[in-house]
Amino acid sequence: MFKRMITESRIKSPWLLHYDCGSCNGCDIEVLACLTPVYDIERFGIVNVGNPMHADILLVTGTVNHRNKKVLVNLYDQMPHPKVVVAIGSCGLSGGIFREAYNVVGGVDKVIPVDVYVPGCPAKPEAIIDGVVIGLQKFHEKM
Amino acid sequence: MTPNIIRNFVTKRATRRYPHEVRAPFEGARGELYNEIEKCTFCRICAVKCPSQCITVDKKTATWECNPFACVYCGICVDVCREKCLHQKCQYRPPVCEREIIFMKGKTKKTG
Amino acid sequence: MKGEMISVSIDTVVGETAKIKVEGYRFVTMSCAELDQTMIDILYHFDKDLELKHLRLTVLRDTPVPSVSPVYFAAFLVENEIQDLFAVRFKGLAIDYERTLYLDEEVKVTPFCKYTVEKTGWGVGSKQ
Amino acid sequence: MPQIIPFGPQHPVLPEPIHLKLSVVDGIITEAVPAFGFVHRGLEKLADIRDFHQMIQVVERVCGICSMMHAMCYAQGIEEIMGVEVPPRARFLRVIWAELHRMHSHLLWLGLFADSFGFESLFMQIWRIREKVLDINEATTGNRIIVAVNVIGGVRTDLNQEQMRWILSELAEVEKEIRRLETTLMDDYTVKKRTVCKGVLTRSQAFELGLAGPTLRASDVAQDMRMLGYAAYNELDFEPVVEKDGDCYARCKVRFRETLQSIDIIRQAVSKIPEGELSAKVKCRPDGESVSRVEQPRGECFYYIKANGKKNLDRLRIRTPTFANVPAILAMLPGMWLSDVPVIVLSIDPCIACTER
Amino acid sequence: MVTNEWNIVIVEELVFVLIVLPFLAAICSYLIRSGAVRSFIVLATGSLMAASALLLIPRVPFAFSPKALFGVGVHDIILAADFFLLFLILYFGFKHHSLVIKILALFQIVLMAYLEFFLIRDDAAFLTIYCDNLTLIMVLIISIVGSIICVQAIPYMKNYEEHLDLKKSRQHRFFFVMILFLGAMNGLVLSNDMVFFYFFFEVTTLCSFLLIAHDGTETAIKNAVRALWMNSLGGAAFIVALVLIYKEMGALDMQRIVHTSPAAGLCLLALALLCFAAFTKAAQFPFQGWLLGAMVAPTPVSALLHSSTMVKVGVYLVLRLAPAMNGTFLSQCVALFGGFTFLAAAALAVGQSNGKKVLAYSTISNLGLIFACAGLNIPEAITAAILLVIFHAVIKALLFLCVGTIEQHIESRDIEDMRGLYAQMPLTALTTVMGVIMMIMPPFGVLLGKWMAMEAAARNLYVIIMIALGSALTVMYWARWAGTLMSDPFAGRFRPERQPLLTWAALASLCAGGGVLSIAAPWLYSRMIIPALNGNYVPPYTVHVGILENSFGVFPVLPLCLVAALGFVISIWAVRRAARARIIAPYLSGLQTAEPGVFRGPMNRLVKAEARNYYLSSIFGEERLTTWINLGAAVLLTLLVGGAL
Amino acid sequence: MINTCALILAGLVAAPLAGGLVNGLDRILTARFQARVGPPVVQPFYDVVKLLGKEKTVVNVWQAFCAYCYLAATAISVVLFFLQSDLLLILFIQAVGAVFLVIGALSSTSPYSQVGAQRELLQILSYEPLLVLVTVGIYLETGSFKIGQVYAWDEPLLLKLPFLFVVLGYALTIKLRKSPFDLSTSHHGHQELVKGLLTDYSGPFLALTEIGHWFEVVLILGLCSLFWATSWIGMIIIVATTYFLEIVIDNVSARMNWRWMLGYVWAMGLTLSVVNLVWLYVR
Ligand code: NFV
Ligand code: SF4
Ligand code: SF4
Ligand code: SF4
Repeated sequence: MFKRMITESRIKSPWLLHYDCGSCNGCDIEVLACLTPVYDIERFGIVNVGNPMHADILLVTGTVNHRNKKVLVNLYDQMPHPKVVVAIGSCGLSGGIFREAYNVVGGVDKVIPVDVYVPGCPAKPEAIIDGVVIGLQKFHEKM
Repeated sequence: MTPNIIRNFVTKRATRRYPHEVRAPFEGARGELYNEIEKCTFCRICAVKCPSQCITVDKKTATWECNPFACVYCGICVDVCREKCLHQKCQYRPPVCEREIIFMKGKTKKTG
Repeated sequence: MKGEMISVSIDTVVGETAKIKVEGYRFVTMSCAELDQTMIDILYHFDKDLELKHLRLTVLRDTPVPSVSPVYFAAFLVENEIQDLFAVRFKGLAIDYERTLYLDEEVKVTPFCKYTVEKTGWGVGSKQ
Repeated sequence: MPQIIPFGPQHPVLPEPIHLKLSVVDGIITEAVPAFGFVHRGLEKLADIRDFHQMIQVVERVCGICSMMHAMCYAQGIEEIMGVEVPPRARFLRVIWAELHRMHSHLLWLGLFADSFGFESLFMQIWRIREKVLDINEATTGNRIIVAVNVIGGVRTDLNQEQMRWILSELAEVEKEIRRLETTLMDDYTVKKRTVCKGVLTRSQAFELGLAGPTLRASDVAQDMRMLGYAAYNELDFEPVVEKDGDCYARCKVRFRETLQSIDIIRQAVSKIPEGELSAKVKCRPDGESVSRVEQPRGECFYYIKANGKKNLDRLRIRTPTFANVPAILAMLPGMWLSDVPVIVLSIDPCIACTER
Repeated sequence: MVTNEWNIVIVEELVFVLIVLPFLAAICSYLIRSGAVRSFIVLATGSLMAASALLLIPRVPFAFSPKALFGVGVHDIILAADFFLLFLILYFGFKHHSLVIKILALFQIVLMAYLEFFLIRDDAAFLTIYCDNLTLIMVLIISIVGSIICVQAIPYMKNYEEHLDLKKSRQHRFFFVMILFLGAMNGLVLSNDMVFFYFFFEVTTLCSFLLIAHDGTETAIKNAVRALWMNSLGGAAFIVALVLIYKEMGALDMQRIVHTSPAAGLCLLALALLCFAAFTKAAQFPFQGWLLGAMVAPTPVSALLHSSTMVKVGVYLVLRLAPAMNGTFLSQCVALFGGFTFLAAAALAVGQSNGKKVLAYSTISNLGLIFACAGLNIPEAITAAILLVIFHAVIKALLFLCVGTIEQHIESRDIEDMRGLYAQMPLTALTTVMGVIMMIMPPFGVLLGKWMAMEAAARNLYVIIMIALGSALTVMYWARWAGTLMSDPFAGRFRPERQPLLTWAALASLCAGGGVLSIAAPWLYSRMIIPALNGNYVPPYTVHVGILENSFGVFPVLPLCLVAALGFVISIWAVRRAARARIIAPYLSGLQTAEPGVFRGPMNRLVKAEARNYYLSSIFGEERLTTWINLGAAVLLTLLVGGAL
Repeated sequence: MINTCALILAGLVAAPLAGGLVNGLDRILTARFQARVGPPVVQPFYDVVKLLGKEKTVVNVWQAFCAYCYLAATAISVVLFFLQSDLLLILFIQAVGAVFLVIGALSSTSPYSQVGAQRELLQILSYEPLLVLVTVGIYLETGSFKIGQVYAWDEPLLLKLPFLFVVLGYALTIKLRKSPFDLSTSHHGHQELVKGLLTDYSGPFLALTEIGHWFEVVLILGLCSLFWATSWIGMIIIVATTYFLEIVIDNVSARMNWRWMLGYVWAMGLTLSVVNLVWLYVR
């Protein structure tokens, strides 16, 4: 029972860490837009904590490059389990339009395991909300 | 600021309660790609012009493939398709948990 | 191209820049383009009341170029960038990133050189 | 012995990854050394494998906040090389979208700026207004942020009368809402306390450092690339917005006033827009060099394009306003409080995606 | 009757052990220059003194006049010794070319001669040794805490001299003075004859001078000389007060003064001067200089000066005289002055990163609080003062010994250098933290005292404001220090470091003492403090199952202690469990590397993230505040002495 | 005895529940002020339960110790409040909690929690004297530090201690971590120091500090209620209004720096208290 309560709470209280991993800002500001009154993801108990130690969900926007991949891994490691990674935008999924550029490693899943892919360029706030909601379902599996 | 927040407090909230309340997408919003494959002639123009180079067209096998994870939804391919068989829905492409690819197979046409 | 173009050499570039500064120009930026296997074109752009002025410096890739950052501090960033991307060495940089401005050690070649140039580190950064 | 604080690349008040190594003594910054490269993609190099038409989509994605203007700047550069005459309607349409972009960028900044000094509700208010501008973008072009309207020789999308009327009515709303926040942004005791006299750059300092845009204009330098008269700006009536004090407060004022100015410019453009073609035909390939400059939300953007008659450009060099403004951070931080770091860093409206491309 | 006489005999023996034995032991340890013997002497004297002090407990109150010592009249011995002492001070004045010392010493000699040879006619018309519970408490502190410090000094000094690479050991001198000091302190608190008191007062002055000068370096000498002249100032005030008192009352009987309350006229002036003397001894502003300067001496010296001896002379004197001042303006001034010192010293402590200086200022500050309590002069306040004296002595000794141990290990006394000390010397670090906790947290004794003080001061606007501000500042500098010690990214196994047995013994006994006494505070109150109030004050609190209560406040000491102990056990259990948790790197904006606390900075260089406490030197810096504080203190002192005129 | 046990239990169980609910209401109200909908009222409980169920990660084991101590201290202070113990003592114990929080933050080497800890110390420095003066004012009026007697006083204290109530308001804002005093950490998701002194607390330990914070909220609101203790309605009104105003202030001001805080709070707080206290003395 206690377990169920915890899972329930996890789903009801996902705290976000948003890391901009070399995004063009398009996806980035759409993530921020989700916090604003119009979308207000705090309705789902979502808080943008900006601190890996507190976060449950890692939202990654943008392409991974050689420098920021180390940061990404660091942040991922600092997050306590269970955690979900949501990659956002074409860049985060595959490197998008930049995937052939010399300093681009590729999508986020080249570096850390990704649970949800949110396509779009930029992904719309609604899509990001959908993505997070799908990510939350993952908590059921990640007990 | 006080008048502002008081106004906010008493007036209606600005929040759109997505996903319980979904606003109809704007007409012409550049969403998911789809190809009326029957009409497609596999001329490869879309593939060539695509700035993200995410379309693969194979005339021989009559396949049209697009990597939705690399596509930047710019709509260039839609613009350039002579057959007008490529379209963008107004709906964005939904998030998923696995990598995927848009794969369409048409009939091989005799080139005339 | 809009704006006056002046050709300079390695010896005159700093002096010319200083002169331009005295004339009241604002430093806009520098551009760099590879001409062929050995030669590289470096353009310095300046602006005064929306009028542009350019200096063009054509040099061998492996000749160190004197930095103009002592004249215009703002130039340090773009010079570091060129160092990173074109393997041109700038001498006397106000802040020298030693070719670590953008690129980490994983990137082995100097990206903007069509005629492959190995990215070799000059400083501490890339050694480790 | 100073305290060493790594500020960024991941930091909640920094919207984008940049790293500052701060040396702090008793809460006061003594030195700041930046590190870059967390967003560097190397997209200038993509010109080697994408043709010059496709590059429009690439440069649009230099940055999502100023994407439309990047495309415009690039297109203008190519048009100059090729000697293409852009039809007047297209030029006006470019102005409209450009100003919408400026608005959304400035509103975005105002919000983030408020967040930087911990004024959460102000952030919410401003971003709420911004949604309206984004709605306009989406309704007219199909995307909220990356509008993709530019093509070489003109624009792809048209606005009909009804749409323009709708835009104006929406903007009237927006203006009303922005004005409501004016007292807060301009007169609030706490806001002023946090911004006035922070990060002061005098006129000569600003000029020396080669700054651009609102950061420069806040230091009393009336420099605005729109005065070059590209697109249809030569047919519109406006003055660069200038403030004298050169502190964070002045920068905030400049951007606030520019947001209102943009509304005005859009109104003018809508009233003056002629009928006609959307784009000129472009057949050949560019050959030659050009520089192109436009006024981005953050200031002067500079493109250097070198083409050699092939379908791929020889060299594309983008110098963005933030690139020019970064030295300002280094000049402003020493002597400031640690708690002022976000305020000062944000006061130049840094856009790292632009800076590093 | 027999038992009573028997009792007196025992008491006399015990007092002998407490006062004279240390003098003898000191001489022995000076003469016999063997480390082992010296250690033995120190240990034996220490335990003897402690034992006698404890044995004294059931025998108070008592009073007697020792007739003769080794066949010579005690009064004569004291007199001779006193002159000897004054001339010695004069000699030091010449030796170190200090005009002030010379003048003060001469002044004292003249007045002393005047007093002894022209004024005093019949001596010993009263009992010269007097011991009530207040005295007893002091004796216990001196004999037990002081001895522990001396014991710890054995390994410390060995280490110290090894470090300095001295050719010739100077430990004999060192221990000579240390033990002498304890004897003098005991003598001081036990004397009822003020001439005796004055003699011992001067002995402590001289002892502190010798100890500070121990290292013989230039700064040491300079600071010692400063200590000497400042304390001589106190001595001078003291002797003037003696003259006045004698003129007024015709006897230098401390008890007599105490019982003529409230004092008036010249007597009041004398009291003011005695307070002044007390302030110099307790290094109150503007005389803080000597105590700060005393830090050049080896740490046990500081520990001794700050906890059980020297500075406690001041508070003892004022506490002793408090009933006489009751209800006077003088008393209010003392309260104000104490409150001011409490606040000012705390502010200065905030500005310090030097650990010993923090301790020094904290001593000054705490003494200020005690003075404030004495000045408030209501039963609650006096109770608070006595409690503070006890707990301050124990815990300050503990902290000084800790810092000394740390200092020998890391060769720095700067708090910043102690960052993460837990990784190097976990047990010492923990002990220090424990000391800090006992300093600022309920239910420990210091806080109990502070609580009483605050409630007592609540009716005095100025004092309560100063105490309120001061205690917030106090929390600030202590908490920061404790946190700094634990600032450590590693979470390895707990492996206590190696230290000499005597060091551990000293630290452990003081630490445990602080804890146990805190729990025993209600008992302490009813058993020791109520009698110490001596009938001058009504016992302010009722004690009921370990809950102290009066009409307007309640402090459940025992229940809180139990809860705290429970909480502590749970927390420790939590730590053990947490040790199994995944250890992650601290937040460094995502740039952390495998090495703890190091990040990849600009130019890909590895940079250590440095943290540093805020010492706010722009607000609380010594340079900024000292002048103003001294000025303020001077004004208050003028008010104090002037008001008595 | 039974009564005492009931009160202890109430303090231990009801207080955090109430604190959590207040927090939830706070979040909703804040959202309303920002034209948002906001989370459900029970959101804080979801948060805490979730945190309790997360993986344990620590930067330094002492953090765990300090988190427990913080919780214990705040809980004890609330229980003592319920037991109508001594006001001053309660303040002391509450300060113990704050100090442990600081020590815990200092035990990490991250500069963010370090700086957060320093700022928290400055906050303690700012509000602690004020709280003491408030209790002194209460004592001067009612003649006792014991809460029982204060509650029994037959006149609302607000009438006699209006300025001290304002002073309490300052302390309240600081303790609730609201703008303009949310320096060391804020109740919002993040701030310029990431999460200030809570940066390196994570998972269950963060949950403990959160519960501790609930206790603190209850304690502070309890202090508020003392000012109109003559009737239940009065108590509710005063607590609700104060809290509402707190949220308004939070939403209409920016975060200030510590220097301003120290100067402002000490200057204003001391002046107001002195005025009020002098008036009480003179009477
Ligand atoms: N304005 C703008 Fe950019 C460009 N170019 C700049 O720094 O935003 Ni992302
Ligand atoms: S997906 Fe598109 S909008 Fe998002 S970061 Fe990449 S380029 Fe920008
Ligand atoms: S351009 Fe149109 S017809 Fe040609 S391949 Fe593409 S979708 Fe098919
Ligand atoms: S929408 Fe753009 S990116 Fe996507 S397939 Fe079409 S042309 Fe390519």
